[in-house]
Order: sequence, then structure tokens, then C-alpha cells
Amino acid sequence: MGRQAYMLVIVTEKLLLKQVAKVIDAAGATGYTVAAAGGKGSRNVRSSGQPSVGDSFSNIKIEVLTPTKEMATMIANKVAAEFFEDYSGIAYVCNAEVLFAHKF
Amino acid sequence: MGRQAYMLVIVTEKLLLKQVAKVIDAAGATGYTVAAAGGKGSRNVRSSGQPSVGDSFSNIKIEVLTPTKEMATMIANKVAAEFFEDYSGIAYVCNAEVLFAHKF
Amino acid sequence: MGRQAYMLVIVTEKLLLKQVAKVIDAAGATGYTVAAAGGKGSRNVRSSGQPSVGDSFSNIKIEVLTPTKEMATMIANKVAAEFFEDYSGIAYVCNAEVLFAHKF
Amino acid sequence: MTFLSEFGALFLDKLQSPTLGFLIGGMVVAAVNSRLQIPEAVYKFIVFMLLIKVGLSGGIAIRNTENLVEMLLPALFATLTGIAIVFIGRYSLGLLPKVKMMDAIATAGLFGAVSGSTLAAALTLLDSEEMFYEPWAAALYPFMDIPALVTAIVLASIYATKQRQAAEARLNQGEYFDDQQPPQPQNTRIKIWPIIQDSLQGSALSALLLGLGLGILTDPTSVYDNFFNPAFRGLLSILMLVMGMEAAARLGELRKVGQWYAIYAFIAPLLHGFIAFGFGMIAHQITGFSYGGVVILAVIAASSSDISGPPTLRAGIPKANPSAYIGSSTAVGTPVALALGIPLYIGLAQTLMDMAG
Amino acid sequence: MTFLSEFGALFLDKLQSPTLGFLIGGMVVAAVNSRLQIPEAVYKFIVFMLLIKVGLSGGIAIRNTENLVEMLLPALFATLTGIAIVFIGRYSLGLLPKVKMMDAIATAGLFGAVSGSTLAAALTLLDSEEMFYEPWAAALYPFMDIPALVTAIVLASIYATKQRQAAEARLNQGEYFDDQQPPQPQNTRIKIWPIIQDSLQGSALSALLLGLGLGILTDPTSVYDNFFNPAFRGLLSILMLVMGMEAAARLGELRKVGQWYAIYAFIAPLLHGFIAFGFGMIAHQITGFSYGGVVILAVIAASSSDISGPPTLRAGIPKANPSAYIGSSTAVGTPVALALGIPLYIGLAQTLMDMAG
Amino acid sequence: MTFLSEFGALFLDKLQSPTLGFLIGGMVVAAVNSRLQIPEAVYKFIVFMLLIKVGLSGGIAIRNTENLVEMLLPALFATLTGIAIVFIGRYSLGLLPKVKMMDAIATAGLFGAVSGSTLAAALTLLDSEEMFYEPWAAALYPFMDIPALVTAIVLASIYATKQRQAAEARLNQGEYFDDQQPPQPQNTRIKIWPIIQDSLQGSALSALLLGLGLGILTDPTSVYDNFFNPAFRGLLSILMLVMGMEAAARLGELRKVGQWYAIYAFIAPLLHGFIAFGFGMIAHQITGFSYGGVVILAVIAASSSDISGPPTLRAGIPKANPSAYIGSSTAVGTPVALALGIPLYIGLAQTLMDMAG
Ligand SMILES: Nc1ncnc2c1ncn2[C@@H]1O[C@H](COP(=O)(O)O)[C@@H](O)[C@H]1O
Ligand SMILES: Nc1ncnc2c1ncn2[C@@H]1O[C@H](COP(=O)(O)O)[C@@H](O)[C@H]1O
Ligand SMILES: Nc1ncnc2c1ncn2[C@@H]1O[C@H](COP(=O)(O)O)[C@@H](O)[C@H]1O
Ligand code: NA
Ligand code: NA
Ligand code: NA
Repeated sequence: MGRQAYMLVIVTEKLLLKQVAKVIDAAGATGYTVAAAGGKGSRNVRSSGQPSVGDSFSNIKIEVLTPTKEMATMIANKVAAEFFEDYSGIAYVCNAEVLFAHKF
Repeated sequence: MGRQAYMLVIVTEKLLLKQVAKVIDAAGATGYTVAAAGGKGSRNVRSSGQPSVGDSFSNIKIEVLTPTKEMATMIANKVAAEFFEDYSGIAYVCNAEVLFAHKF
Repeated sequence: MGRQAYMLVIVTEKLLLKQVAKVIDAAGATGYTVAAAGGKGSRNVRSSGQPSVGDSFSNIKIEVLTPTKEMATMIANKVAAEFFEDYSGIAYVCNAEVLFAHKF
Repeated sequence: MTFLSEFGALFLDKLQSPTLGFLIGGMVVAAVNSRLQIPEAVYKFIVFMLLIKVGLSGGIAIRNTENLVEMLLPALFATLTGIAIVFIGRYSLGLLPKVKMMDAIATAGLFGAVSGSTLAAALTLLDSEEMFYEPWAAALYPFMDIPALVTAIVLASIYATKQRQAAEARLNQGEYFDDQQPPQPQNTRIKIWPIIQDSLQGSALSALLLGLGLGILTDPTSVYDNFFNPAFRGLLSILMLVMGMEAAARLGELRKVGQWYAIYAFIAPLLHGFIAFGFGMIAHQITGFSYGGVVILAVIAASSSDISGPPTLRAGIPKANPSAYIGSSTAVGTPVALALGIPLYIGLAQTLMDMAG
Repeated sequence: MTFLSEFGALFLDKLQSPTLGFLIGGMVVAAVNSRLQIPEAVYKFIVFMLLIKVGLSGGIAIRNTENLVEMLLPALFATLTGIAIVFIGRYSLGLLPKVKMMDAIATAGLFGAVSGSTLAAALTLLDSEEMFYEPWAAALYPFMDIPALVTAIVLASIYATKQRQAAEARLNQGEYFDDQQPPQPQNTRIKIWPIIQDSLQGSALSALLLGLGLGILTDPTSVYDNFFNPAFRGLLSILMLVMGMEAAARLGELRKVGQWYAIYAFIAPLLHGFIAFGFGMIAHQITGFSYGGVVILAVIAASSSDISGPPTLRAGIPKANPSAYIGSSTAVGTPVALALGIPLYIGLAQTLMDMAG
Repeated sequence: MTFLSEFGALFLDKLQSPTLGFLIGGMVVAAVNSRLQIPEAVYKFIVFMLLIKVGLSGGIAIRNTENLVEMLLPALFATLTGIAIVFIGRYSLGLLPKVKMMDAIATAGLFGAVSGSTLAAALTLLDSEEMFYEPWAAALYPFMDIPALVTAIVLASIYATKQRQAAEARLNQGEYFDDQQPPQPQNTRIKIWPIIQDSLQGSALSALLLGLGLGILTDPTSVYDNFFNPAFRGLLSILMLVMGMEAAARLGELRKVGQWYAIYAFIAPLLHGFIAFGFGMIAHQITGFSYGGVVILAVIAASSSDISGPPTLRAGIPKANPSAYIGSSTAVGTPVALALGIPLYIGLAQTLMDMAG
């Protein structure tokens, strides 16, 4: 009933939020959702620079619903090329069906 | 091995948490999970009314696992009809397989 | 284009983070992502012991991308067996496609 | 014209208070895109501390001496002012071109409601000017805040109903589209008590009333003198910083909703303050309401709600665009009330006092 | 009966402290569903400030004069009380109908453990009553807290093992179901040191011990006098507000787990306090332990842990329902200890002092 | 050798300050795996409070008397020191085996940049020693901080370009792989203004400059005296606690990146402080820069940035491993600057003062 879509998920360092958002906007996505996240990955030997004694997460998780898989992979490609050499991060995509959106 | 299920995701304004939760309960879902989220969408010209200088997110992301797609779409329909004309929000659904739950 | 993967999601009590992380590491997963979450489930009659007047969530949501479904179910099995009798929690799995990861 | 010259001097003098310095400092900080942040937990706690202190000091004073009957007339005037502000907004801002009625009503509601921080800033200045005011004067807050919010929500609901009826009338003359149900006649009698309750449950009013209750019923003088009172000015200065940062951050939003809002937001606080000042002077003549009390009445009229008002309106007038009312209030209305309103009314009151003898 | 009448007067007098006002104010705020919140970050920080202050003041005093040998007997009594409380709970609450043994043991453990906030409230009242107490008296905290938690976890483990063995015995007499493995005999010797370690690592005890250490080893008098001490009462009043809010919010949970918990939670704090008061008076006779010290011993017995206890028990007795023990302690036990216990023991001690001369 | 013996006595005396006690207390707390936490919101607010206070006190003093021309020479020396520190690091640490040049440059940048908390600790000690310093001395902060960060980012960029060119040269001699494009000659002229802007927008520097501006332009004396100043020492002690906890928590990270970083992090702060001390003494001879000012210059050189520096470097030198520079600075560099550096430079200055008569 809804519209077939792809949910691209990018987990990366907090610092990159604004720059990743720019890539997403440029790709023509209608929006994105961000949440604070922590995590462990291969780069975890690297410090995030956040105070470790504090109680906050140092990653962000960005979710973008895209109408085509091409748009999702394009965003992921650009983000990976620009940032993932130097910063920690992961990108994956799931199938989804958008039931309601103000614009999609 | 697990049980086929549908994961309905609703991202909307914080203010609506209680009311959306009521819709979910009324639909007979066994539970839901909530997280703080930020985001950008078509309505973003609208302020959420949260202090923007603060460091907090003004959206919530609600996830509901439902046994049937009908239940998921019913919840989404009700929430969209009641709130999405006046409040920002998006609803989508993914396939999932519940491996363990105290009640599902 | 990416690599087929499974996203295992575990929502459970904050208290268990370290122990669940150990199970995940032991299973050979390359990493995991954690976020604060609230929620309602069948066990909700049980208090989480967090101050309820505060504004924080008392659950955590852990996401693990695994290359095989076996690994996902194995982690879920272990976590459920060790903890879900006494603590509240749910585990489900979705299909995903990993587009970029430093190690997967 | 000694009146004007004396008033001018007093007004300029008030403009140099450090409180204003922090407000403007906050604007500058946000304008240069600094990453300086006051964490939300700290901000919320500071608001709590200020409002419970205002409540406590009122409560302690009431407990000790007061004849609360004196409060009746000013409270009545506060209520009238709160209601009047909303009607004024609805029939001025609301009728302007490109302004949606719903947005106008919500904006007027927010300007009718009261800001605890602006009230706190006024009390600080009154104290340092050593102007007397009735200790219960701060308790006028809810008497203006709640009627304004209720009036706005009721007016919006009436307007929505009329719109719907007009639409129905039009539809009934035409035909229905295939897949469209005829609109159900909705019998939405608006309930007023839940709106009042929601206002009272808001964090700002709760803190104020809690302090008032504790001040009247227990004897918190020692903890007040050693903790709540000494921290007051310092915390207020930090809150002013936050409000300055907010104001600058919201300017963009205000720009999007159009210039009429900016004009309204500049004029309305001063006008509302003068209306209340007038009412206050009537009470002064009749019951001897103090000049300081008159200033407080004027300031709560000039202020617009920053904490409890927005969510109440978001829920109560869901069709109104929050960018319109929050932008107007935060980016222009509050700075005007703080920077111009407070010095204005104090200067005016002092001039009148001097002339009166 | 001059004893009773004098005690009655003193008790009533203590009931009017502003600390209690904030506690009850918090209950009212939560009961009327106010959205007032003290942010969690602020709450955690206040707890830290109170406990490090208690530690510092003890440490500074110890550094200056104390003969710590005096502490041995009260510390022993604290330990005995902590252990006794758990056994009392296991053999009273635990045997009641509809009460699960695991829940009862965990509840008794929490009531045996100590609340830093209740201790802080008692110290404030002792100070304003100008009752002398040994500066190391607050350091009795861990001597009761840790043994109570350890005892509860050990008792729970023993009970679980017995249950398992009984089940096995029953099974061995019958036959196995097809798909069911015979239960493995689990050799779970419970380790005590990790429980002690976990308690010491808790945020409340860490802050107290940190303050104690800093007070003994460095000379923080100036920062203590200018910062930690002056803020104490004010921060405590805010903490009391939070505890009142918590109590009202948890009432529903308590209701769900049944009335026996409510009855236990009302009686137990007072009973535990009297037991410790008795032990304290013995120490008073033998080593001259002060009346103020006796009150402190009674209060830490009456109090139940609010910060470190719950997570320790959640991990240590996973089968116990946290709603049972947290509901009992927060909704009833802590308000009773604060509102009745503290005035009771101080009044009693003052009466005894007066009679003694 | 009266110089050495006098200096030794003064140095030992400074080592016993309570500030250090809290630093070491924090290390112990983290080392024993305590769950004690200072919430991040509180930590951020404390940093804000300390830096705005440092700014305000400087601003107020400048407003009242100062001849800012005196500041020119020390400001120049601060800038020179900041730049020199980065070059020293690049040509010492950077050339050591197993140390990556990028990591070394970033580490040197962080050690060249300034820590507001270390500065605040030094000011406290100077005040309690009643050593005079120019009120604008704290304003030397950005004159060292920004040049150090800019130099580090520029050096890193130059190094990266050279590396790329070398790689290209090698490639041009050989052949291309099939699927590999010849690398595009990148014309990346590094822009300096955005780095400066980014530094100024950081929360630490913003707070300092905001305080300075408010102090110079408005008259915040009353709020300074009643709020910002009295809280200073207490808040500083809590910040020291956090820094101690951080240091212990980062030790593991430092261990992973190798021992050279530990050695650099131990020696560099003291060395940098001596270099700046020398420059300061030159200014003392030429323009009469005070001994207290010399100490401040030395301390900001010895300190390494803990708040604004790391994110600036993470963005500016993305190829550098943050564990290397943050580990070095937080786990060793900052404790050394606080515990050894400050007492050292104050002791030295006092000895020189005594000898000078
Ligand atoms: N297998 C995985 N499953 C889920 N999240 C992961 C996984 N691997 C990495 N991540 C997330 O991606 C972030 C960056 O990973 P990395 O770049 O490998 O350090 C980690 O901090 C995790 O939050
Ligand atoms: N394409 C999208 N992908 C992910 N999240 C979205 C998308 N569009 C909107 N959202 C989320 O839904 C919220 C409301 O969207 P809207 O109603 O369009 O303003 C936004 O704040 C985002 O968090
Ligand atoms: N149907 C559901 N959909 C989404 N999340 C759920 C659902 N049921 C339970 N949960 C989550 O799992 C947690 C534990 O569930 P339970 O063990 O049933 O109390 C809850 O607090 C929710 O966050
Ligand atoms: Na108003
Ligand atoms: Na106890
Ligand atoms: Na430096």
C-alpha cells in the first residue's frame, strides 16, 4: 500500500554530522533522522576525543529513506569516499516501505 | 526459526509520544521502543518549540514490532490521520523476524 | 553491490550492556552500535530501578550487523538464555546490505 | 518638560544594567556561530531555581504580613489584560495580509502569557533600585498567563469551527467527489478546565506555585537566605545569556514567517505593558497598589511566555505554525520586553513617584 | 509521664523542618501530574555534592583530632544491624502469603543498605539542633551498607540453590519429559568479594570515601568552607523535592506488588532504627559514643538505599522483582525514615540527654 | 646553593594544594573502576563558569585601569612560543621511530594550544600566594592557542602534500595499474582564516572572550563578586577531579600508541613552560612584565588543550590518530602541567623575586 523505499543507515563520528547532512541534501533526499549512538568497531582503538568519563555517546546514527537504491548507494559512496578513510563509520541499507510522509 | 513480523517506525514530534503510545496500545501491539531523535524533513521550516541553543533532540522515533502488516498499517493510518496534518512526522515499515520476546 | 548481512537488534535493560557486548564479541561480530531507548513491553510492570522523575531512558538498543544468520541467531540465543528469564528484553533480526565498513 | 527629561535620564540609566549585557552578549555569541552552549539540563535547572526563588520570597512575605484582599483588584486587572492582549492580536495581527489567523491567535496568546525569566529580571532591577513592591505581586503571574492561553485556544477553536461551517456550506451547494466522505459535523465544545490544568502543570508555573506554597506553609527562611537568594542574580545573568543566544538563533525562523510578525513583536510588548501600567495606576489610585507593583504588572504584560507557553499552544492550537509564534516571541518580543520594557516602566514609575511627591 | 510528654514536644518540633516541607512539596508536585522535572544530570550532581561534603567534613575532623579506635564498637554494631535487618526481613516479610521469597530478601537487603540523602538530612538537623556527634560517625555508612547487601545476595543464592535441589529431588522421583534435559547440578559457590567491590564502586559510596580520603590526606578546609558546606542545605532541599516526587511516582508500582510490602515498608524503618538506637546506647555506655552518634547510627539503619543499592541488587538477585523492593523503599520506606525516623531518634536522644542530666 | 634550596622548599610547599588533591583523587577513583561520574552537562557548565570568570575578572580590571600597550610584547612572545612548540614537536617526536609524522604534528599542536582549566588552576594558586599579575595576562591565552593550532594544521598539510608528490614521482617512473587512475594533482592551498575562526568559535575561547567583553563593556562587578568569583575555587576542584578521572581512563589509550608519546608528554610541558618563562623574563626586563605574568605565560605554554583543541585537530588533521594526541595530553601532559608545572614556575618566580630583592 505504501511506497517501496530504501533505508540507508550511516553510523559515524559526531563531528561529521553537518558534512554528512550536506551530502544527503545534495543527493536530493527529502530528509533524514539522527540519533546519538555509541558503539564499537574496528577503529575503536582510535579515540573519539569526547570526554570518556562523561555519560554521552560519541557516534551518531543517521537514517535516510530514499526512493531508489541508486540514491542510497550514491550517498553512501560519497560519504565513504570523503570520510571513511580518516574517520570511523559504517553504512548499510535495508528495504522499507514508506506508509506516510509529508513529502517522499 | 523466529517469527515473521513487521517493524513499524514512526518519527514525529516529542510532544506526541503519549498520544501515539495510546494508539499503539489500542491496536493491540505487545510493546514499543522509543528513542530521542533529531532530523530534517519537509516541515522543518516549522519550529519544534524546543530551545534550539540546547543540545537535545526534539523528535522521537517509535518502533513497534507487529505480528501482521495490517496492525502496522492500522497504527500508521491512525497516527497519520490524527496528527500528521498538523505535526511533522513520517511512518515506514520493514520486515523483521522476532527471535525472542517475552510476549509476541 | 554491497554485502548481504543481517541486522540483529536487541532491546534490553541498560544494566546488561557490558555483558551483552561480551556475548557479541565472543560470537565474532565485527562491532555493534548502542543507543539509549525507552519502551514498554510485557515486563513493564517491573521497574527498571532508574529514577522515574528524571528524563532519561532506561533501556538500551543494541544493533549488530552479522555476515550470517547463524551468527545473529547464536548471539540472540545466548543473550536470551542468559538474561531474558530475569530481565526484560526482545531480539529481532532484519535483512540488510552492508555498503561500507572498515571490516566486515 | 521636566517629566520627559527626567524620564529620559532614568530610562538611559536602566539600560546599562549588567543583565542586559549578558542578553546582548548571548546574541553576539550566537551571531558569530560560536559553539558555546549552556547544557539543557543546566538551563532547565536555572529556570527552576529562579522561579522557586520568586515563589519562596513571595510566600515568605505573605506568611509574615500580608492582607491578601489587596491582591484582588490587581489580579482582576491581570486577567483582563491577558484576555485583552489576545483580542488585540486577533483583530490587528490576524487581519493583516499574508498572516494566517491561526498563527496570529497563537502569537497573541504567547504574548499574553508570561515569562518567568523576564519577571525575574524585573524583580532584580526593582530590588537594586530599592523600589518597594507588594510581595504577592509576582503571584499575579498565573492570573494573566492562564487567561491569555485559554482565550487564545478558545478563539482559535471558534475560528476553526466557523471555517469548517463555511466550508460545509460551500460543499453542500456543490457535489461530492467520488472518494470523499461528506464531512462529519463535529461537535467540538471546547473544554476550558483541561487548558487551565495543563498550564498549571507546566514546569514554570509549578515551580512558582511550589515556592509560594512552601513559603506560606513552612518556614524556609534559612535555606532561602543561604541558597536560593544569593544565587539568584548570577543564575539570572546566565539565563539572560541563553535568551540572547536563543533570540539570535530564532531570527532566521522569524524572517521566514514574514515581516508583520517582526513589527507586531516589536510594538506589542511595549503596548501591552502600557495597558497594564494603566490598569496598575487605577489600582494605585483605588487601593494604594505600589508603584513597584504597577511595574511588575506592566512587565508580566510585556513579557511573552518562553517555557510553558509554547508546548501548551502547540497542543492547543495544533494548526498554528510554531515558527510564527516562537520566532516572534523569542527573537524580538522577549529582547524588547527585557531591554526596553523593564527600564521603561521603572523609569516611568520613578518619574511619577517623584512628581507625586 | 514527663518522658513521653517531653519527647512528644520535641518530636513535633522536628516535624516542622523545611527539609520535610520540600519532601512533601515534591509529593504534591508529582501527585498533581506536574511536568516539573529536576534534570537527571543535576540530580546526580547534587547527590555527589552532598556525599563528598559529608565525607570531607568527616575527613577533616578525623585529620585534626580523632582517635579512631573509638569507632570500632559502633562499626561492629553497624555491621551487625545491617546483617540482622536482612534476616528479619527474610523471616518476616518473606514468610507472608503472596510474597515471593526472592523479592522479600531483596527488599530486606535494600532496607538494610543506607541512603546517603537520608543521612545528609539527619546531619543537617543535628547541626541545626547543635547536637554533638563524632565526625567519623558518617563513616559508619559502609559498615552497614555493604554487609546488608552481601547478606541479601548470599541468602538469595542459598535459597535458590535449595529450591533447585528440591526440584531435582522431585524430578528424580518422576520421569523426564521427552524434550527436557535433566537439570545440571550447578556448583555455584557465591563469591563475596565481588559484591563488596561492586558496592564500593557505586557512585554514592565512592563520593563519600573520596571526600573522606581527601579530608584526611589533604587540607581542603578553604574549599570546604567556601563551597561544599554553604551549598549543602540548599542542595539537600532540592534533593528532598526529588525524593518526594519519586515517592509519589512509585506509589503505583508499590500498589501492584501488594499490601504486605507497604506495611513492611512503613514499620521496618522505624524498627530498624530502634534496633540500631539500642546498639548505639550500649556503645554510649561502654565507650561514651555520643547521643548524636547514636542518632546517626539509628538513621542509617532506618534509611534504605536509593542510589547504589538498586543496581547492585538487580545484578545480584536477578530473580527478584525490582518493583517490589524499589517501590517499597522509595514510595514508603524513605519518606517514613525522613519524616518520622529522623525527628523520632533526635527527639528520643534529646529526651534521654535531658534525663541523664 | 641557597637558590636551589629555597626553590626546593617553595616547590614542595605548592605540591600540597588541595587542587592537586582532587586531581589525584580523580585518578584513584578511575583507577579503582568506580562508577562515580560527573554528568557531562555539569562538566560543560563548570568549564563555562571558570572561563567566563577568568574573562570577567580580566575585563573588569582592564576597564578600570589598564594600559594595554604593555600587553604587546607578552602577546608576541605567546605567539612565538605557540609556534615554536609545534616545530619542536615536529622535529623531535616526529622523527622518532614508530611515530607517524601526522600524529606527532597533531600532538605538538595540542601541547602548543592552551587549557583553560590549567590556567584557572594557576590563577587560583597565584591568588592564594598573593602574587601580583597583570589582569590582562589571562588574555594571552588565544595568542598562544590559535597560532599553535594553525601551525600544526599547516605543517600537517605541507607534509601531506610532500608525501603525495613523492608518491606521484615514484608512480610516474613506473607504470599504472589497470584500474587505477593517475592521481590528480591536488591544488590544496591551505586557508588559515577558517582555522582561526574555528578556534575562536570553540566553547572555551568563546566563554573567555565573552567574559572579557562583558567585563570591559558593561559593569558586572556585583554579579562577579556575588556569583562567579565565590564559586570559582569549588568548581575548579570538581573540574580537577574530572581531569584526574580522564587521565586515568586515557592511560590505556596512551599505552597503545607507544612509549615515545608518554616520554614526550612528560618532558614537553615542563620544557615548553621553561621556554615561555624565559621569554617572560625578557619581557620582565624590557617592559616590567610582572613575575605573576611570567608564571601565567609559562603555565599556558606548559598546558595542553583539553576542550577546544581536540575537535579542531580532528577536523584539521583528519589523518592523525586522536588516541595519540588526546592520550598524550590528557593522561600525562595535563597532570604534569598541573602537578609539577604550576608549582615549579611559581616556586621559580618567587625565588627570583626574593633574589631580586
Ligand atoms: N558489525 C557492526 N554492527 C553494528 N555496528 C557496527 C558494526 N561495525 C561497526 N559498527 C558501528 O560503526 C562504528 C564505526 O565502526 P569502525 O569504523 O569499524 O570503527 C562503530 O562505532 C559502531 O557503532
Ligand atoms: N527521507 C527521510 N528519511 C529519514 N527521515 C525522514 C525523512 N523525511 C523525514 N524524516 C523524518 O521525519 C521527521 C518529520 O518529517 P516532516 O514531517 O517531513 O518534517 C523529520 O524531522 C525527520 O526526522
Ligand atoms: N512489540 C514490540 N515492539 C517494539 N519493541 C518492543 C515490543 N515489545 C517489547 N519491546 C521492547 O522490549 C523491551 C522489553 O520488553 P519486555 O521484556 O516484554 O518488557 C520493552 O521495554 C520495549 O522497549
Ligand atoms: Na504577557
Ligand atoms: Na538501612
Ligand atoms: Na600550551
